[in-house]
Amino acid sequence: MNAVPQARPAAALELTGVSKSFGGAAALREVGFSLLPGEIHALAGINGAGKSTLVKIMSGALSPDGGHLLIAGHAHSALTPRRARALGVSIVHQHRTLVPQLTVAENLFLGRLPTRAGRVDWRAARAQAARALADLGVEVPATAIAADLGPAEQTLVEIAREIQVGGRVLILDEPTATLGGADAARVHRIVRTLSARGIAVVYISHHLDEVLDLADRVTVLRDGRHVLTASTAETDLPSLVRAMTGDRLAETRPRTARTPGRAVLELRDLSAGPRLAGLSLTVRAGEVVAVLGCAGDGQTQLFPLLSGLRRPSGGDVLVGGGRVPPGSVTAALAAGLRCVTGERLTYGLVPGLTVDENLDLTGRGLRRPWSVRWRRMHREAAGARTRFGVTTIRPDPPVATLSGGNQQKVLLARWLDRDVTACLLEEPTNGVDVAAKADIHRLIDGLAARGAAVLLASADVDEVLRLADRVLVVRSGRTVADLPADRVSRDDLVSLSVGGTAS
Amino acid sequence: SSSTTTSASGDGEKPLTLGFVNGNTIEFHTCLQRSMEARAKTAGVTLLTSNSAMDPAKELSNIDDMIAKQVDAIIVQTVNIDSLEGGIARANRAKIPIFLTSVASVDQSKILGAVITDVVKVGRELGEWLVKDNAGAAADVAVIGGAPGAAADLMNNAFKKALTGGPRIVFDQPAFWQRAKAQDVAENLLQAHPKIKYVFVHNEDMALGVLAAFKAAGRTDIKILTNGGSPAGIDAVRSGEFAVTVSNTPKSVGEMAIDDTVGLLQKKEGVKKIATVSDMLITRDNADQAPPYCS
Amino acid sequence: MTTAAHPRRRTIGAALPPGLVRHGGVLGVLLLIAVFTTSRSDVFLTAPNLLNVSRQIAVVAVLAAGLTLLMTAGGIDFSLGAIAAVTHGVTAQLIVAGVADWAAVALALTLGAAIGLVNGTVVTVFRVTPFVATLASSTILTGVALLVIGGQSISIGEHLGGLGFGELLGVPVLIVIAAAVCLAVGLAMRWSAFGRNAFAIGGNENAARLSGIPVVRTKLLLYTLGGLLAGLGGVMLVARLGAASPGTGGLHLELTVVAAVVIGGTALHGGSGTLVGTILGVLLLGVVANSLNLLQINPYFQDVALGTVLMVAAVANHLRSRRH
Amino acid sequence: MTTAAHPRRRTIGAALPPGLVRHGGVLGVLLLIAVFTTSRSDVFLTAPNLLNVSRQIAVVAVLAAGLTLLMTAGGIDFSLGAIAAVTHGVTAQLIVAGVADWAAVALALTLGAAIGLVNGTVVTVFRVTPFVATLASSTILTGVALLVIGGQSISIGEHLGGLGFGELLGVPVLIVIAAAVCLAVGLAMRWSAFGRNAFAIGGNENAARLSGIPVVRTKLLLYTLGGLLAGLGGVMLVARLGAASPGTGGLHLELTVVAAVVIGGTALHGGSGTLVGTILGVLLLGVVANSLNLLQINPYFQDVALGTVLMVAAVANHLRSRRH
Ligand SMILES: Nc1ncnc2c1ncn2[C@@H]1O[C@H](COP(=O)(O)OP(=O)(O)OP(=O)(O)O)[C@@H](O)[C@H]1O
Ligand SMILES: Nc1ncnc2c1ncn2[C@@H]1O[C@H](COP(=O)(O)OP(=O)(O)OP(=O)(O)O)[C@@H](O)[C@H]1O
Ligand SMILES: O[C@@H]1[C@H](O)[C@H](O)CO[C@H]1O
Ligand SMILES: [Mg+2]
Ligand SMILES: [Mg+2]
Repeated sequence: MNAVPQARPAAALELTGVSKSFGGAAALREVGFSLLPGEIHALAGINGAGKSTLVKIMSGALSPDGGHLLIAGHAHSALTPRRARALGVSIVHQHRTLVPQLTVAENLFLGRLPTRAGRVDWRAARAQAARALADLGVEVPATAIAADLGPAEQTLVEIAREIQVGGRVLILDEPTATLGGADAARVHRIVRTLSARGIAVVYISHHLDEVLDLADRVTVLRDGRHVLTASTAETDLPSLVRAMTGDRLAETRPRTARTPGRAVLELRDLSAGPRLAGLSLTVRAGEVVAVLGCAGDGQTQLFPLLSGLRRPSGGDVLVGGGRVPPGSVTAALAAGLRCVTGERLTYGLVPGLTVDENLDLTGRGLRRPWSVRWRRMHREAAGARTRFGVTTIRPDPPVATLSGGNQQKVLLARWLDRDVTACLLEEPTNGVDVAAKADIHRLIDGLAARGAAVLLASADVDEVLRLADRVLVVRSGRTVADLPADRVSRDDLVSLSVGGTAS
Repeated sequence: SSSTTTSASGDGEKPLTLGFVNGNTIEFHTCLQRSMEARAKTAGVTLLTSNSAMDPAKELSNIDDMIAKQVDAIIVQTVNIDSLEGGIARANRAKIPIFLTSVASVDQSKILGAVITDVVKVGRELGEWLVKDNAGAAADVAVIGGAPGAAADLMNNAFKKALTGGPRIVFDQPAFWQRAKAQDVAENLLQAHPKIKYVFVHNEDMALGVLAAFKAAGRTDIKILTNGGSPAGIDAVRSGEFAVTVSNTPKSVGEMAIDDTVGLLQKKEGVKKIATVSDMLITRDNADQAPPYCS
Repeated sequence: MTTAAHPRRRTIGAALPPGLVRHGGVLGVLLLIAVFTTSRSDVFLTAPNLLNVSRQIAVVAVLAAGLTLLMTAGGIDFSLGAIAAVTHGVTAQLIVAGVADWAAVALALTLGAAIGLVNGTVVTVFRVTPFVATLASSTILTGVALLVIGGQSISIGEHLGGLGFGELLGVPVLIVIAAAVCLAVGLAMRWSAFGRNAFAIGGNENAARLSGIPVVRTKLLLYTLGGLLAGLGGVMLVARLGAASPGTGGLHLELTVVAAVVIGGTALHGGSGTLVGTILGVLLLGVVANSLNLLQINPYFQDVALGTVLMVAAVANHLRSRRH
Repeated sequence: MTTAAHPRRRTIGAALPPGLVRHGGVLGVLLLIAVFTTSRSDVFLTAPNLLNVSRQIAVVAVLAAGLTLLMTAGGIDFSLGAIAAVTHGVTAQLIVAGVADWAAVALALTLGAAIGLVNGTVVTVFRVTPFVATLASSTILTGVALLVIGGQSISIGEHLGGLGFGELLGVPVLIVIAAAVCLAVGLAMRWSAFGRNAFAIGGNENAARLSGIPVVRTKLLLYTLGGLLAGLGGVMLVARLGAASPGTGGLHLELTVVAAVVIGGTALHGGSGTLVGTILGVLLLGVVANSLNLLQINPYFQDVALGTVLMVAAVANHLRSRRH
């Protein structure tokens, strides 16, 4: 019918002049965005720039205060997640949205279980789920309970779920934030396949290499405003960073050489369940040691074991030569062990409490004071916020309302903004923007420089290369390789982390 | 226990076993059961008991359980007037006779018998006492009732009807048979109607709560009318704290219930099918003649 | 090794009724009490007594089935007992007013469902916490129940006798109804999309909403269903009692129902629950009440005994589930 | 600009009782009822009547304060009313047995605390859901309360008269105690590490534990404190009544306390709660009871009226909080 052929195809999804504020503070201001069929469109911006807010509006999870939204050329004013799905828009949110008590199969078909004669066809559900997972190369049994999966597995299941839904738009909000190299590569492959099939993908990530490599176009948000949209072919990393940060440049200073001291943190034959069988390792003062392994290869057990949340079935943890009584959080803390979880909302923060009180919690747990001095708390917290670059659009909001990256910074500030003897860092830059990531890396350098023993459990290979002095590779809960970091290449690490060997 | 009684079925050797389904666990019911247990013992009758805790559905379950135990008769202190139609039907079908205490307003052909307390009479007597005491003059009268519903309403209406002439009801609020609540309501009453002269409280336990409120407010001039006959109530009447109470004691009810049930089962002569427990208006003058409340 | 273990898990899980394994605690306590009572009373294990127990728990089972489904979805209804009180009164009044039995029953069920729908609306549309909303409506309905019957007992004579006392192939109709309701709800929880949506909503409401599950509609339906079943419970009460009377249903019934469901392992915060557990909970309460009578436990001690059984079952439940 | 605003906001937050702003709904309904009752009864707004109301709510306030703190930490205690019933009976029996008043009171408080500690132990050590555990202990304690007084009223004569009827500078002692308890709990919730830890535990128990907050100890203390305050409530009850009697305390009191706390905005699942809200909730219930009497509301309509007020307050609360 259209007489005039258009220069470009109709947008799969288009936003114009979209604004959104929370309690009077603007998270998005007059943002425009256009997504073409089949393109991979990255969204970039530092923590709190408004990326998640924007995609929540696209998917009907939030309704905008103003502006227009068009899906396949049709305006939609009262979009709900349900409607959005019906219109072919599916999304993997930054915060996981699995139902913990249900099986993987059921989570995959949430809200649309296959039925036969009005009754749920469990056999079909399991079979289809198994097939969908196999298609993506996800090695998770369809009958596993979601709560029993690790964060990486949960992410993959969610991606599988949204792909199952089908549709013309898929939104991925930081899908690779918690994934290791192999899993991330798997996600990239999936995204490319889908895009080749004509599905438009919105892709949010703080890994800018990834963005430049994967996306066709990239849109940058800053302070809730649209800054630029460009083809990735015509942009490069420095200009992207500049667009994101404005004046503030993210420096990636090369790290200084460290000289490790005496052994501070030692694990001896640490065992727990089938996943961890006699792990031994030593971290010396001023040293950063990274543990690499596939999801489920035992390094995920380090947090519950070292923090005292769980009692190992065998073996010892020593700090400064002294044995830490097992299964006791208090004892671990008293020994000077600081464990920073990779699951900030489950094991890290109290979402309903304010940022400042969350920051205060650790000191309160350690010092066990009788009273809470609010004025002093706010004063001390202000310093920690500055040092860790926590930005909020309201004075002292509940942590739950912060963007993911800012929550992560609050978590780190809680644990690392004071004296540390030894620490375990699980995915310390999970969801953190480039600028902040560099800041956090410098903070970890500083930690080591002050003589702390740092055990790093990160799936981010670049992060490992940037921070670690030594790399331990664990498989089935045992150390299979112990390599000085300066003698392994990026490729080696990627290969090691997926179960291969170093060249 | 050497005395053997013959069962209704005529089986000369087998002693009687009676089931008692009690309605609640407050003082009245405690004493009722105690007097029945004492009387059953002297009569050589085995008494099985259960309690419905004010729940009509539980009452029916208790009757079911008694039927399962094949007792010779079931005595029921029902939770509500008239609520046990189903229970009676069930017992009739199982050919186990039912005997009621306190009330008997169901189809009397379906029960073995009953010992009743006439709450209408109690209300009327108290109303008449008030009119006489005030010599027909005008007076503000308050009622602090139990829970709205059958028994309390019957007594209340009879009381109101008997108030001829000057006295008028200016306050009528429930305290749900709770002593503490009665105290609150009495306090509120004093606020709303400080000139009150008489208060009719539906039972003595609540009346004691009302008394506590009056005492705290220094009001010894208000006359308390109540119903029960418990030791605490009689003491309060003797000391002048209560003006009047009506004694219809659970002891008499319980003893009559055992006697009449056994008598009716054994078809003894002169046992009335429906007997009314004698009540007695107690004032300071006759407080010493009040019948004992509990066994 | 890990992967090899999975298929095994799967088969066992599918073969056994979901939940029986989880309820070792309640089951154990139930058996213990049964054995003890049998050893002390030769009446307990007789057919008439067991029929008795099941007739006594029929109403509780019907309400508990509805509550299980609702609680699985993260809801709670504290007004079910009061709804039953209202509908039992309404049924009696309608019958006394000359309405045909079936019509009175239909109206009572409709009324129950309507009240449930109102509760659901307050919870979903005004987003009042379910506990608060239904505590308030329970209070209102307790008053309404009293008003409906004017505080008096209303006898329905021989009406609804077939329901209250009738039998179907030797099984009391009340038990047949309760069993049918439990079966239907149990199947719905396992095999219907509606039931599975309830689990998803209770487990993570946000996730459910984001995956397009009609959360509001499902919740409304759940509260309506709860109300409907409470209405049915009211009808069963009046049929069994042969009269409507003050104090029937209400808080007593409510607390029994809630206790049965939670002792059966349904989580107060939603996301998990089994009808098998609920039925065991209902049975436990029924058997305990029956045993207390058969064993002639002093009424003052009955509460102590009941509470102790609940506590032991809860602790046993926990110990069982830890071993898993 | 944004940073400049911080200190100001913070000061306001500290100056205003945290919560008053949040409770527009309850506050509004409370004022509405006050205005309505005043227009119909010239007694309502008099000093004696207001003193009257506060004396009547003193016991509820003491229990509600303990429950608020406990619920903030994600706990619940359904047995507080039953604890009060037990301690009120025990106090009376001890006094009748000739124990000195102060010793009887001390023993009753200790008993209350001990029962609370047992509840806490079941919840933390055996990890039974608080609702289930305390529902069970409530059942047990209801029986125990009856056993203690043998199902009969036990008068204590003039004993504890100073507590029940005495005044301090013209203010009834009962009110002074309730106010002191509320003040202490309110301050603890804002300024003590113990109180703030309760918020952290209720908000995310895992995170709190990992921060080194003594979760188990704090919970035990919270249940113990709840029991202690319930024990105090029991003592206040017996002092005010001049007797222990069956049916005092227990479920009635429990439901009133729970209703006051939840209508005051404390979350059932923990993590948030204010004592200001609870006090407003307690006041609301007290004022409604008083108004029902002053306005001579037909007994049959009292539950309906109370329930309606609760429902309106809950909905209003929500509408207020949405606008924020
Ligand atoms: N529900 C909410 N209530 C209040 N403020 C919110 C809410 N959601 C987001 N915000 C605020 O809006 C701003 C934008 O947040 P958003 O989550 O969109 O950032 P983002 O770009 O996704 O950041 P990140 O990279 O850290 O995930 C942040 O300042 C955040 O604190
Ligand atoms: N809610 C809690 N209250 C008190 N202690 C707790 C709580 N949660 C965890 N703990 C403590 O942490 C330890 C670990 O608990 P968890 O249940 O995770 O371990 P586990 O039962 O050994 O695990 P698994 O059975 O999966 O091997 C417990 O031994 C207990 O002492
Ligand atoms: O680190 C996390 C958690 O701490 C949990 O205890 C087990 O899964 C791991 O991924
Ligand atoms: Mg985000
Ligand atoms: Mg992020």
